[in-house]
Amino acid sequence: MDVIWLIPILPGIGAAVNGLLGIRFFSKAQSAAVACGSMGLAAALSIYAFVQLLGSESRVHDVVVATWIPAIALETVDGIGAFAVDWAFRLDPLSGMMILVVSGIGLLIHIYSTSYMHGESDAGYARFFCYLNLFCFFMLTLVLGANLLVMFVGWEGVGLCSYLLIGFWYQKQSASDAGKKAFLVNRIGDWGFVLGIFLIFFTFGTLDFREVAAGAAAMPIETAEFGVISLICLFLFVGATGKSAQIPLYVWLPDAMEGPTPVSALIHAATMVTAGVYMVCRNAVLFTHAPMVMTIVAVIGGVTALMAASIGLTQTDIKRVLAYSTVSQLGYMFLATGVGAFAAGAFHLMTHAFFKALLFLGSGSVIHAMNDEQDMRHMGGLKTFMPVTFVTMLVGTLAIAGIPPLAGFFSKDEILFQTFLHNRVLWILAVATAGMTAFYMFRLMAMTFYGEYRGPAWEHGEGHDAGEDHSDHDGHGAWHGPHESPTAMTGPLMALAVGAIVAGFVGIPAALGGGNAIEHFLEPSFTVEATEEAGPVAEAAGEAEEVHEVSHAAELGLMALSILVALGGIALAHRLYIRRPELAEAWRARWAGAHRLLLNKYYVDELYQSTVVRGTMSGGRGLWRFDGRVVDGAVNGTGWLTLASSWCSQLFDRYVVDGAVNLVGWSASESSFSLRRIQTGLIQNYALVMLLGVFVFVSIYLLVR
Amino acid sequence: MSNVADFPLLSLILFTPLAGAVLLLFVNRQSEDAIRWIANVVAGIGFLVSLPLWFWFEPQGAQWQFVERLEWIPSIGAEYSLGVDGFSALLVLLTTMMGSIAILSSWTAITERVKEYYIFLLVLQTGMIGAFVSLDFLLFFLFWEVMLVPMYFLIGIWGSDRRLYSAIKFFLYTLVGSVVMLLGILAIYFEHHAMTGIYSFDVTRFHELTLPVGLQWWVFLAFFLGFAVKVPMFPFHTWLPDAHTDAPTAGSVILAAVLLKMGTYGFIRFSLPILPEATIEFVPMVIWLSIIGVIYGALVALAQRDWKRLVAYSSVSHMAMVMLGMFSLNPVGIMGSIVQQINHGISTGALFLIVGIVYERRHTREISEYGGLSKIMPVYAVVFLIMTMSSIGLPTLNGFIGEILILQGVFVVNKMWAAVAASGIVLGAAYMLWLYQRTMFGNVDNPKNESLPDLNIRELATFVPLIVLAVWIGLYPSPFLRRLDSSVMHVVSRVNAAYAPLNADGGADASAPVDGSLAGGQ
Amino acid sequence: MAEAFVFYGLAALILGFAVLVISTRNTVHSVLYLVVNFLLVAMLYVMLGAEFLAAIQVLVYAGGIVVLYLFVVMLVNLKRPPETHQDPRRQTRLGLALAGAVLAELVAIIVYSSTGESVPAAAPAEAGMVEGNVEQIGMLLYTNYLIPFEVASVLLLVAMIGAIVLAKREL
Amino acid sequence: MLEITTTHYLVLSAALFMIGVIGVMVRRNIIIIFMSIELMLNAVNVNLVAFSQQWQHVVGQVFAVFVIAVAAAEAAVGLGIILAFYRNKETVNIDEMNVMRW
Repeated sequence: MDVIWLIPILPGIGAAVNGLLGIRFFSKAQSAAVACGSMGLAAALSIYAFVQLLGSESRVHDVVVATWIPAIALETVDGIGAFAVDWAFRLDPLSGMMILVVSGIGLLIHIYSTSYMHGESDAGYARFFCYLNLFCFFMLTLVLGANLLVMFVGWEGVGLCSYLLIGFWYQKQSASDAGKKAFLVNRIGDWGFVLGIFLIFFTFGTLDFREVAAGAAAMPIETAEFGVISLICLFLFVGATGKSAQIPLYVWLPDAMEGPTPVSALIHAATMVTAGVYMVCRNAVLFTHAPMVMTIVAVIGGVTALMAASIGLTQTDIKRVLAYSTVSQLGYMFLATGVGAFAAGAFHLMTHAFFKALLFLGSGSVIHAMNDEQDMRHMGGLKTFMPVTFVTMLVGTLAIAGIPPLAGFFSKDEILFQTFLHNRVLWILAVATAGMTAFYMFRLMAMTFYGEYRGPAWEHGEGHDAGEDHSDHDGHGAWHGPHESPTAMTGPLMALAVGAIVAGFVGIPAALGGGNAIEHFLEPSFTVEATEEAGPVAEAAGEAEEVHEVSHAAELGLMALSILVALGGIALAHRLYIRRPELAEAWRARWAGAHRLLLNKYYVDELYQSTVVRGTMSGGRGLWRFDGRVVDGAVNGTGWLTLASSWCSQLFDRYVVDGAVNLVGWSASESSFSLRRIQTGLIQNYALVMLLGVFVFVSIYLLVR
Repeated sequence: MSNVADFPLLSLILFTPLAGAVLLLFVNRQSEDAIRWIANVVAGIGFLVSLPLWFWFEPQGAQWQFVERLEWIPSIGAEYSLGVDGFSALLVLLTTMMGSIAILSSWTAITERVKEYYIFLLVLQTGMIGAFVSLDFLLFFLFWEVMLVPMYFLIGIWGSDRRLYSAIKFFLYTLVGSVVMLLGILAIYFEHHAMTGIYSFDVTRFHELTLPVGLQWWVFLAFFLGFAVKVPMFPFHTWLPDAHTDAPTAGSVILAAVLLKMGTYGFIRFSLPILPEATIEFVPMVIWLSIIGVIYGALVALAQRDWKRLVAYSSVSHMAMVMLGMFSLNPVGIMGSIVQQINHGISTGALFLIVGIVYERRHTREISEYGGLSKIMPVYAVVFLIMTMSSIGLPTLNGFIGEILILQGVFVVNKMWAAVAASGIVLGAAYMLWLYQRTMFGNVDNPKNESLPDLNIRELATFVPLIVLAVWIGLYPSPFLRRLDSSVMHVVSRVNAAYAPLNADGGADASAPVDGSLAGGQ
Repeated sequence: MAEAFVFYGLAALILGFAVLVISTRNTVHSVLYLVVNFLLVAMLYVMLGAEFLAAIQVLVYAGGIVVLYLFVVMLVNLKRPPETHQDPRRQTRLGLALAGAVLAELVAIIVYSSTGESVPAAAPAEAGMVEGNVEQIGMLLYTNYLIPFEVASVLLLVAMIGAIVLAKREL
Repeated sequence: MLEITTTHYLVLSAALFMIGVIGVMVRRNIIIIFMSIELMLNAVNVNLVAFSQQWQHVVGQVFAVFVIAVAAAEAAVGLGIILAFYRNKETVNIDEMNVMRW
């Protein structure tokens, strides 16, 4: 288990090999082998580490690889401390679960990509796998990091990879725009995150998660006042909203769909976007000490869930629907953490990773089959063309809609139940969201797989009219109509479908006779050491346990309700998009205003564009003018003044100073002009003067003596 | 080591470039390739002889190492005294390295007056090294002024467009600053004589002096003007974009990588330890100017259409960050400040090289002239990407270490300062990424760009050491930080009483908690 | 008595020939008068007990320098009278008057400053003093005044070279 | 008056010197002027020897020897100059030697 640091390093090596050699020298098969091989090793190692963790007594294993920042004295609240950071990795239940998810799903998506990206050139192919491996490196670093700064390395690194992968087709303006947007919005979140890190060090004198947790556990819960822990948590949550696409920083995620679909599946559904949730769970002890921030988290999560789901109702781009769905599901997770159900949040994180990755890969398969068509209005009836994709996607859809016994049901229900216990208003939001989720997902299924085929016609051996601008990365040349994807793509789909079915079984709640194994497994990660029995978290957990006991009946009732809501959504979608499509048109016409509002995503992008972006840009331009006119103007003005004064002094110089000088010269020349008459050139006259001198001196001698 | 101590290593490092310049004087100006070879070899040797500063320097040893002392002008007590601590040793290494890179980078870029060009570069090199290794204030001032002249000619002769305007602006700005600084030096000199009866310019003596506060105040202002112009800090920065834009590539690289460090070096070596009380008084002013500089530089960079000018403004922003860390007056902040100086030298130097490469091929710096270069010059794009990331402080690269230390250092002093300054990193990412997008991404719209050659071996060779360093500092900065320990602690112990008795119980002088609830474990 | 007689006679002759030197029109005559003048002065030296100097005076002045003058006078072939042209600005009369005035003054000074104490001129030879007038001068010249003596010799050498350079038509 | 004292020699010397001066002042033939200078040098020598006699010390005579040496040098160079001048201007009239002015 001491080799857990190898888990991130392996994909890193893969990235380095592909980056330094692959782009120039490797064939597609070689770069794919390097990438998948390194990921496979990492996944194997993850499983090995996880098994070891299960088998060991201790639930926490630390590995310090090296000193990163050696100790430097710095004052903290408690006096002078030492700012020191190690390259330290930690395997505990939470990170154990995460490395399984990341390396497992990562491996599947690598395999999927070998086929999906086949249309790229050799160099582009290697580049893609280099980025993808690099992403896994950073993501695993993020997950395994034992202190905030190592986590931040991963945090920023995945942002970089996200930037690179969204902008993978950099020749497309929209793609590079989207990449930039993602990075910048994330940076805004990082602003909060780093401030949180600073405040944590200032308060606790360390950045190690467990030491921070221990320090926080010793402090009182800030129920009444907005104290320092609340501030820390608020800062951290700002970071989380950026990374996990919550209000107000969610706008980058839908745009991120410009990237290749496997990227969307891996980064923007399964792993990276959940980093925010993971981070909040990591700092669970801190958050439990800041109930006010918890409320904020829950409210933001709930509202985001609802809002994103409502936008998802009207979108027609298949990947955008899934993107808003992701935002919505992430909202769910934050809702869970916000109400203190960290385990439920983490559980949903895991199940969501499975079914959302599945859905994305499925949509990728569809897009692939449709020759890069993403608009669902041009699909339909694909069920017959691609049965494997259809079946697996259906599994995913049922899972996300919360139909038992699929994975989504257990995790989502856990969240709903915990929310219900905590706050009824938020619960109503969540239930509404659940209904909408079922509706838009089945709308997606209906528009894609049911009904008649509405796409472009195709002929054998001939091209077609759609998607020409992407034909350079379409490996098939001429398009022969929708078709099932190759095994390299359907294989991962099936594997993920299995995951989406069974992943929930680790968390069957007590009300259904299960042990909620995952919650107990994860518990050590959310609390400080069990020795501190007086810790408030333990108490809270105990209370929760009690509540569990007393409300089995209520829980069952809530479950039934949520299933009903989900079925209602499904039924509505079935009615509107399969049985009576014209009704959908009518509804759209009736609520045209609302429809436009949703279609345009509440105009949030436009709002940001006109305020933040334009404000910054015009500020920049204004300051530039200021720089040129005022600051530089002052300098040039000084220069001009100097010149002017030098001109004045030049005049003074010429007429007064020079005048005086010339006067001396003039008088000298004038007087010499007259005096030079004495200079006769006659030697005897000079001798006469000498004689005169002698005469005078002798006379003086005579007179004075 | 004992025999090493007697070896005049610093003089050797100092005069190697000058010797090369003298050697070049005797080379026929027509044989340009020979001149280039000689200059490159001399610069390479200059770097090699400076390497012992890394290997022989003892992080735990005396504060001043490799000290040399000779009489210079005994009548006024000026000495030829050289010596380095960790800080200046790193800067000397940076100088010799960037110097050789700059010289290597101008192989094909300079075709006129080749001989003079390399002579000026080498003389400049000696001037810069001299300023970093001088322990005598007058000697420092001498080298400080020596640097000015070659730079003036480099900009004025081999520059572009408005080179004369820029060169004169650069010269006047710095000259005004340094004249005022000289007054400050003399004030200390005479005050030192009045207090001790010894005429001396010895910096180490000055470091132990406690000047009257009133005098400190004025001298600080004088030094501030001299150094702030060089840094450059916010209201004194306007020479920088012009000078950078119009300088030849190597000139920009040297300017960004080393010359700007003169200002910050001056602050850490002179202002802070000699004038501690005044420094503390001026902290808010300097900090706010720095914060303005961070955001202002970034915003103005965002509006630029000229590639090189954009990088120049980013320089303003980064150097303001350096000042910010320095005036937090605690070990982490100052350490970060120093590391960030080195980082800035690496990443901004590289960015100027990057601009220079396309400028040499296309002779334009307009960003709109470019686009889609990723496709045509993939290696170039990768190098640019790495340096962009280094510049915006991506973890695992060097910029991050500097920024995180600086901001952490400032944060413990004042949270508001850190919060405002940290927003600079958002803007920093904005202008760099936008630049990257506009130049590297998209389609190749401009037909002139279609056949640009990618980096050749020589050009790649100028980047490799920078990339290696960027990754090294990012992943394992300990060797650098350990070397800086003693210099940082020396400075801090002068300006911040809280850190003076570090070996004693640290809790004695803890700052007061922000509010009652923060008093952790109690 | 005889001494006084000789002195006055010599003085009159010296002054008379000196006046002739400066007043004769013919340059050759002037040179000849000068020779006579120098010989008379040599006699005065003998009177004053400076026999060596007298010898030098005869040998160097009368025998050497004056011959030089004669050569020059002969070389300068005076086709036209040398003093035909006269510059109107020359102040001959003023010069004469001044010279006379200075002479008067000098005589006045000398006469009035003489204490009347009669240091016997041409005192009888004291023991050890007169015996070797030449010897004494030699002793002084080669001991105390060695360096001025050598310098004088160098001066003469330089003068010789200079004269050659100046007088030669083409070098 | 019949006793010949140093004063007598001095008066003689002064008179001789003044005759030389008058010669320099009034004559225009440069050779005569040079000879007048020789007269003046002689007057000086008379003075020196007279004092030598008065103080009963030969140093005065030594000085006179030097004066004679200098006179010889002067005569040689001066006459050389006269010759050179004569070759150029065909004259020895000092009134025609007036180029040494502004």
